[in-house]
Parts: sequence; C-alpha cells; structure tokens
Amino acid sequence: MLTSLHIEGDSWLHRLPVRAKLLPLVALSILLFLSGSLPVQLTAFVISGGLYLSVGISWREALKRVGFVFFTIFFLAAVNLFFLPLSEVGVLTLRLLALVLFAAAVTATTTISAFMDEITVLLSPFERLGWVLAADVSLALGLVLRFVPDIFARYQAIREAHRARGLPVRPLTIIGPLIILTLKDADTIAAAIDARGFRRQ
Amino acid sequence: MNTRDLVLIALFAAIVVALGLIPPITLGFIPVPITAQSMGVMLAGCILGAKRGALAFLLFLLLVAIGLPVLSGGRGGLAVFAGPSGGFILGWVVATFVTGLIAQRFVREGQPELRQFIGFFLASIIGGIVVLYAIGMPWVSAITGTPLLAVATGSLAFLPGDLLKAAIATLAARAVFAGYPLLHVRA
Amino acid sequence: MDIRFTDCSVRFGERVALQPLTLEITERRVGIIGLNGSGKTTFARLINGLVKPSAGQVTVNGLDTVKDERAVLSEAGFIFQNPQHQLIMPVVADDIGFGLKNRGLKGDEIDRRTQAVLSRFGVEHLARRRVHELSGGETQLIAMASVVVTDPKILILDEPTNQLDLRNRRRVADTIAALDEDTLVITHDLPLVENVERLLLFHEGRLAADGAPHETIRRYHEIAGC
Amino acid sequence: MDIRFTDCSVRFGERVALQPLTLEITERRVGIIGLNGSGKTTFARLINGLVKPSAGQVTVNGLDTVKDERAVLSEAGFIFQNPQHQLIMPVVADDIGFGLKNRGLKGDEIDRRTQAVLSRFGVEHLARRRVHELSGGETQLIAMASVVVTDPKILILDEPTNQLDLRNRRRVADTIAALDEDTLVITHDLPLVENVERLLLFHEGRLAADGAPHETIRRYHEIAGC
Ligand SMILES: Nc1ncnc2c1ncn2[C@@H]1O[C@H](COP(=O)(O)OP(=O)(O)OP(=O)(O)O)[C@@H](O)[C@H]1O
Ligand SMILES: Nc1ncnc2c1ncn2[C@@H]1O[C@H](COP(=O)(O)OP(=O)(O)OP(=O)(O)O)[C@@H](O)[C@H]1O
Ligand SMILES: O=C(O)CCCC[C@@H]1SC[C@@H]2NC(=O)N[C@@H]21
Ligand SMILES: [Mg+2]
Ligand SMILES: [Mg+2]
Repeated sequence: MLTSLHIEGDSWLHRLPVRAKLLPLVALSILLFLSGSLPVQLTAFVISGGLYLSVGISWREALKRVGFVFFTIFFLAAVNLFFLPLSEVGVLTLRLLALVLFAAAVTATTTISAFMDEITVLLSPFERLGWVLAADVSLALGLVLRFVPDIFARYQAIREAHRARGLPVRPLTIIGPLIILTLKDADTIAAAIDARGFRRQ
Repeated sequence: MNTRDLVLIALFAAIVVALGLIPPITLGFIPVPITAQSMGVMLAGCILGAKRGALAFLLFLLLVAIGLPVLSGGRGGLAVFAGPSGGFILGWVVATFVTGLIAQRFVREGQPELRQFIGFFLASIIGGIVVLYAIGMPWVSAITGTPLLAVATGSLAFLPGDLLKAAIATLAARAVFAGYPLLHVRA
Repeated sequence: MDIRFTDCSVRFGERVALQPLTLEITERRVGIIGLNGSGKTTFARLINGLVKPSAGQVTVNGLDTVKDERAVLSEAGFIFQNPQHQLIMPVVADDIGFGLKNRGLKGDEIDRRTQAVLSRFGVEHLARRRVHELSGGETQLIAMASVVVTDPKILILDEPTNQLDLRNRRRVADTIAALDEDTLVITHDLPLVENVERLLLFHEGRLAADGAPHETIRRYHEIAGC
Repeated sequence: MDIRFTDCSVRFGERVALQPLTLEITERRVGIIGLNGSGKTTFARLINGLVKPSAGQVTVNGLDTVKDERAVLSEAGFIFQNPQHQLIMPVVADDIGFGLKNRGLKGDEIDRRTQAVLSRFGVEHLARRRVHELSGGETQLIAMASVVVTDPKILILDEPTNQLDLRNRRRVADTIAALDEDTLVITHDLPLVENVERLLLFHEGRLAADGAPHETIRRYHEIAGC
C-alpha cells in the first residue's frame, strides 16, 4: 500500500534534476502570492496544468490525485463569493490550482531516492554542525516503510484476540496495547541496528 | 541522538501512517477534512515527549513531501502543502512539541491516576487543539482569502471530534505510561 | 468436545490454506502437528470462528461458527501463537478482570475469580506485574489464565511452549494436562502431544494422518524427511 | 574464537543478571543452555558489546568490548532471538546491502556480495521479497545471511530454531553446522547443541556447568527438575 506517487516515465520533467523542479516551485509560489493579476494567475494555471498532464499520467489518475484538494478549493471559492468580488476570487482560486498542479507534477516525476539525494544535500550544513545525520534520516525513512505492515498485522492480531476473548473491539482498548507492543520493539530494533553497524557514528 | 530514540521516532511515524487508514470525513462547510491522524499529535506528545514527538511528525511530513500517500484517504505529495490543509499539517509538528512540553511538565510517575489523566488531557487540548488551530486557521485564511472569522466559525465543526480524540489519546497515553513509560526517558 | 467439519475449505485470495475436509472430533485431549504453513493455525481458527469457511460448515457443540458466532466464542477459548497480543490491559490482574467486567460481573466477584484463577495457575505473585514485563513463560501462563477465567468448555492452544525452557515447558504441559476443560494443542514440540488421545497431522492444507500419537508422529518424520 | 571474560558482571537497576564471571572460550563450536531468565542472552550480548559490563572486562579476539566498541561489532555478528526485528529495510536485498553501504562499499560490490551470500544460503529467489512476508524459516536464514555478509569472524545465534518445524529446524541446523565462521549457539532445542565442542549452562546468572554436551545436558535436567 505504501507505493510512491512517482510515475514511471521519460517526460521532460522526469529528466530534470530535482533541484531544477523544487526551486521553480518555490519561486512560483512566491511570485503568485505577490501578484494580484488575473492574467498572471491564469497563465500560471495553464502552464502548470499542461506540465502535469505532460508527465504521462492517465486522466483518471491525474484527477484522482488532485481531486480532493480541487474540491476543497472550489468549495472555498464558492464561500468566498459571499465575501469578495468575483475577480479577486478568481485570482485566489487560480493561484491555488496552479500551485497544486505544479507540485503534483513534481511529485509524479521524482523518485523517492532522488528526493533522498536532495535531502542529503539540504541537510549537509546541519550535518556539519553535528545536528543531524543524513544517513539517519534515510534509515528512519526505511524503518517507517518497513514497519507499517507490521503495525497492521499487529492491529489485526489484537483485534482477533479481542474477539477470541469475547471482548468488544473498541479503539480504546486496541490503541493502548498496539502502541506499547510497537514501541517495545524499539529496543530490539535499536540493538539490531547497532549490532549490524548500520550507523557510522 | 541514540539509536533507540531514532527507532522510537520512526515507529511513531509509522503509527501515524497507520492512523491514516481510517478514512477522512469531509464536511460541507470547511475545506479541511476531519482525520484520525491529528490524534497522533496528542499521542506522540503525551507518549514520546516534546522532542521525539515533534521529530516523529517531522519525519511523517517528510514522507508526505517525497510523495508517499500517507495522509488519510491515500493522499500525499507536495501538492498537499499548497492546499488549504497545509497550515494544519505543518502545525502538527509545533502542536506535538507543545503537547509534549506540557505532558512532561505535569505528568509524573507515582502521581494519583486522576492527576495523570488531567495532565494528559490538558496537554492534548492545549497542544493538539489550541496551538494547532492557532496555526492552521490563519493559514487557511491567508492563502484562500476567506476572512478569519468565517474560517474560525467553520472550524468549530472540528471541536467535538477533537475533544473525543483528546479523550482517547489521554486514556491511551495513560495506559502506555503505566505499561511502558517513555515520556521522561532522556531524549 | 464435539467438533464437526463438513466439507469445509478455506482460501485466502488465490491460496488454498485448507482443502475440503470432513471430520468429527469428540475426544477430550487432541493434538495437531505439521510443517510450517501446513494449515494448523487456520484449522484451529475455524473452530472458534476467527476464520470463516470459504465453503462448507463447522459446528462446535452443535453451534454453527458462522450463524452462532457469539455463542461459539464462549464455547471455545483460544490461546494465540504469540500470546503477548492477547494481553490487553497494562497490569495482569486488570487484564484478567477485564474479560469478566465485559461479561457484566461486579467488582467483588471479579476480584474473587481473578484471585482464584491466578492461584489455580500458581502465579498469584504476578497479579500486580506489568503485562509487558512478563517473561515468555509467564506471558503464556497469564494468557491461559485470562481465557480460562471466562469458563470456556474447550481450550485451543497454539504452540504454547514456544521459547520456553525445560522447566517452564513442563509447567505449561502439566497445567494443560490438569485442565478440566477439553483441549486441542497445536505444536512443533512433539513430547507435548505424545500422550494425547488423538493426534492429527496436516500437510499442505490436507489431513495427512489421524490417529494414535506414535503413528502420526512416525508419518510426520517421513514427511519432514528426517 | 578467543573470548575472555574477566570478573565481568551485569546488573539492570536492582537486578543482577550476571554474577561476576571469569572465563575463556577458544573452541570453534560452542553452545549455551539454561532456564528462562538465567542470563544466556545477556551473556551473549556482552560479547558483541550490546550490553556493557557493570564491572569487569570482556575481550573478543583481543579487542575490549567497551574501548574498541566499533571494532568488536565487526568481529562478532549477532542473530537475535526474534530475528524478524533484525531485518530493517523493507526488501530482502536492500536489507542485506544496507549494512555493506554503511561500511563504505560501492554499488557493484554491494550487489555482488549480496548475490553471493544469498546463493551461499540457497535463498537467491528471496532477493526481491518483502521482509515482512517471509516465513519463520526464511526469516531465520535471511537474518543469518544479513550478518554473515559483513564477514564477522564469530557468529552468535540466539534461539535460531524457534517456531520452526522439523524440516526447517534441520535446514537451519545444517546451515549452522556448515558455516566457516566460529559459532556460539544459545538454545532450548537441545538436539541443536548435542554435538558442540563445549556446552555452557547458565543458572540464575551464574555458570552452572561447562564442558562436554552430554554432561552439561545431564546437569541441566537436574536443575530443571525433569
Ligand atoms: N490471513 C492470511 N492471509 C493470507 N494467507 C494466509 C493467512 N493466514 C494464513 N495464510 C497462509 O495459509 C497457509 C497456512 O497457514 P497456517 O498459519 O494455518 O500455517 P501453520 O500450519 O499454522 O504454520 P506454522 O507452523 O508456521 O504456524 C500458509 O501458507 C499461510 O501463509
Ligand atoms: N534490558 C533489561 N532490563 C532489565 N532487566 C533485564 C533486561 N534484560 C534482561 N533482563 C533480566 O535479566 C535476566 C536475564 O535475562 P536474559 O535475557 O539474559 O535471560 P535468558 O537466559 O536469555 O532467558 P530466555 O531463555 O527466556 O531468553 C532476566 O531476569 C531478565 O528479566
Ligand atoms: O489534509 C489532511 O489530511 C489533514 C488536514 C488537517 C486536519 C485538521 S487537524 C485539526 C483539525 N481536526 C481535524 O479533525 N481536522 C483538522
Ligand atoms: Mg501456526
Ligand atoms: Mg534469551
């Protein structure tokens, strides 16, 4: 279930390095928030939408991914019509739609490992200060992906144990043991990480 | 940071991912969903404490940012930060930190059970509701242009759910504190 | 006990975990052995309705595990392969009391019964211990106590001697042998089932042997190739 | 191997897990048995520095487990009592490769070594499998592979045949017997240590017997009272 939102492909955006996508994303958000001009927002919206659809994603999938955010944005637009002039609502709405589309395009064309490489670079100043190790961050990330299925399995086991003892299945009595048992694993996992030399101090 | 803390942080982030399996509820009148994941804020603060709790959520946000569908309803990716929920989501880190600070300050081993319940409940309310709304609502207003008052009125709809979450988190945190205390172990 | 399987089979998606099976069990002490993944746990879970038959029917003391789901649960108690999942409250006595409270019993009665079951298993001293600090053998005994306290007529134990030393294994084995309840024991620890009345062997989702222990164990060695 | 304990003891808070112990181990195949909680795992963890002596000293091939902490880790590899927690990355090959990456090896070399160790254990087909989908026996073999790949000189295995059926138990036992590395095996599964060169028995945090397997096992039965 934890498969990335990255989409295999060889589009123009796929080939760009991560940084060449993230920097424009940041620049675009600043620019759009500074500008109150409808034509500017509209242009940004069209370009972002074009980019998003150019990454080789099916219409259905494309819509599924941004559908929820779009719905909330349109909903807000409707509410805003009561408070604000139409043109301003247009600016606000197009701005958010443009940013969401651009961001979704970046997400769809960047692999987890490309992100991780970039994060390693971003963290290097902090690493020099001794605050955080990039290797620890990628280790932590791997741990999450590794243990989410275990947590589901354990949830299932605790639920079944409730049933077997004839107890009602309530979130309250499940969440306590689930957290305790999960966190208790931390001792063994930590020992294993140290024993296998996964961290270079 | 020792390895055990690193693992605790990762495991808690995984628990928050698991909470995302409970589907979100979308209300008609506010563009931010009701989600079980915000209970993670209260749980992480009350169980792991300020520092490790906030780091668990920072790690969770990293998962969102790099495009894993870990938000409730299978959402993820950078687009989420650009939407109306963005402020709440970023606020989770701060809110967890505050929840943790309060819990660490007011809950001790050996106190009467009731005191511990009250401590966890207050921490959850102040961190997981007051602080979180104080970040999330202005954000919605700022990026959507909807007046703050209107946003605040709409957000009232979260209150019953969030109070219930605080109650569940309090009971769960107390159970963990009794069964496997971590709150005061030095991070 | 009176357990009847009628043409019962189980599949998980593509995978067939149990081939169609018709079987009747009426003995008081029954054992189950077989290779990893052969279907033992699936078979046992059918009995108390944790797994539902994909086809066919299972009845326990005349109750259908699908139609009379709730009733079957109080007929057959189950001790899991990993019993730490089975302990729900943070403290031993609270955990045992929890099941009783949920059956509507009152405080005094709960305390009395909890005490009684703990002393029956010789573990009164563990009453106030944290559930998650118990050793492997202790967890096993407390999990049994927490199920026995609710008075099931049949007890199903899935690998109850896992990780235990000789002494604890003996202790658990003796406790099982002394139970008034009918028992069905699944295990890889062959000495534990040497003296049951009837021993079943599963292999690749089928019943591969069924009868006296020494005969079934011989067949198991054949199948395992050692 | 060359392991030396000098007046080494371990306490956890109030509780003494290991009484002062002086001991030298130089054999190639060593076993450890004892009751639950007798200190076996603690003893083994001292060897690769996962537990630090509260007093005294432990050296492994001349390295002090406290002072030369990092170096000791690559001298002695450890396979845990519940090895599913030992596999840390989501996919088998990545998990095995991760330890190598952290030792500074490059991509090609990592792939080559991962392949080699998987085929040495006869489990090449598991390379792309998800770690949480492995069966008990497979988990055990992959955990061994993930440790062996980093070339430790000594392998410590804590209850490697837990939950395994006869066939998988045999497979793991054969794999251990065929290892080039020196091995130290902790177990409740006595046949697994019947043929070691030297068998240690722990009891209540003390070394209670030390010598030929049959002699130590006899003493164990005495202590266990059965
Ligand atoms: N919930 C499930 N979903 C999918 N497959 C399952 C599920 N439960 C069991 N199986 C599969 O069904 C088969 C039988 O499993 P079962 O747990 O009954 O084996 P077992 O005999 O108890 O093995 P072990 O000795 O290892 O405990 C196995 O191949 C297992 O992978
Ligand atoms: N981290 C710890 N904190 C506190 N007590 C501990 C810790 N680790 C072990 N102990 C205690 O030290 C004693 C020895 O434990 P150890 O794990 O070495 O036993 P063991 O011989 O391996 O037992 P088993 O056969 O059950 O695995 C036990 O009483 C145990 O409860
Ligand atoms: O988009 C998301 O998945 C999360 C949005 C944030 C939801 C906030 S958190 C506080 C408040 N309480 C809820 O139940 N929802 C909002
Ligand atoms: Mg089983
Ligand atoms: Mg041990």
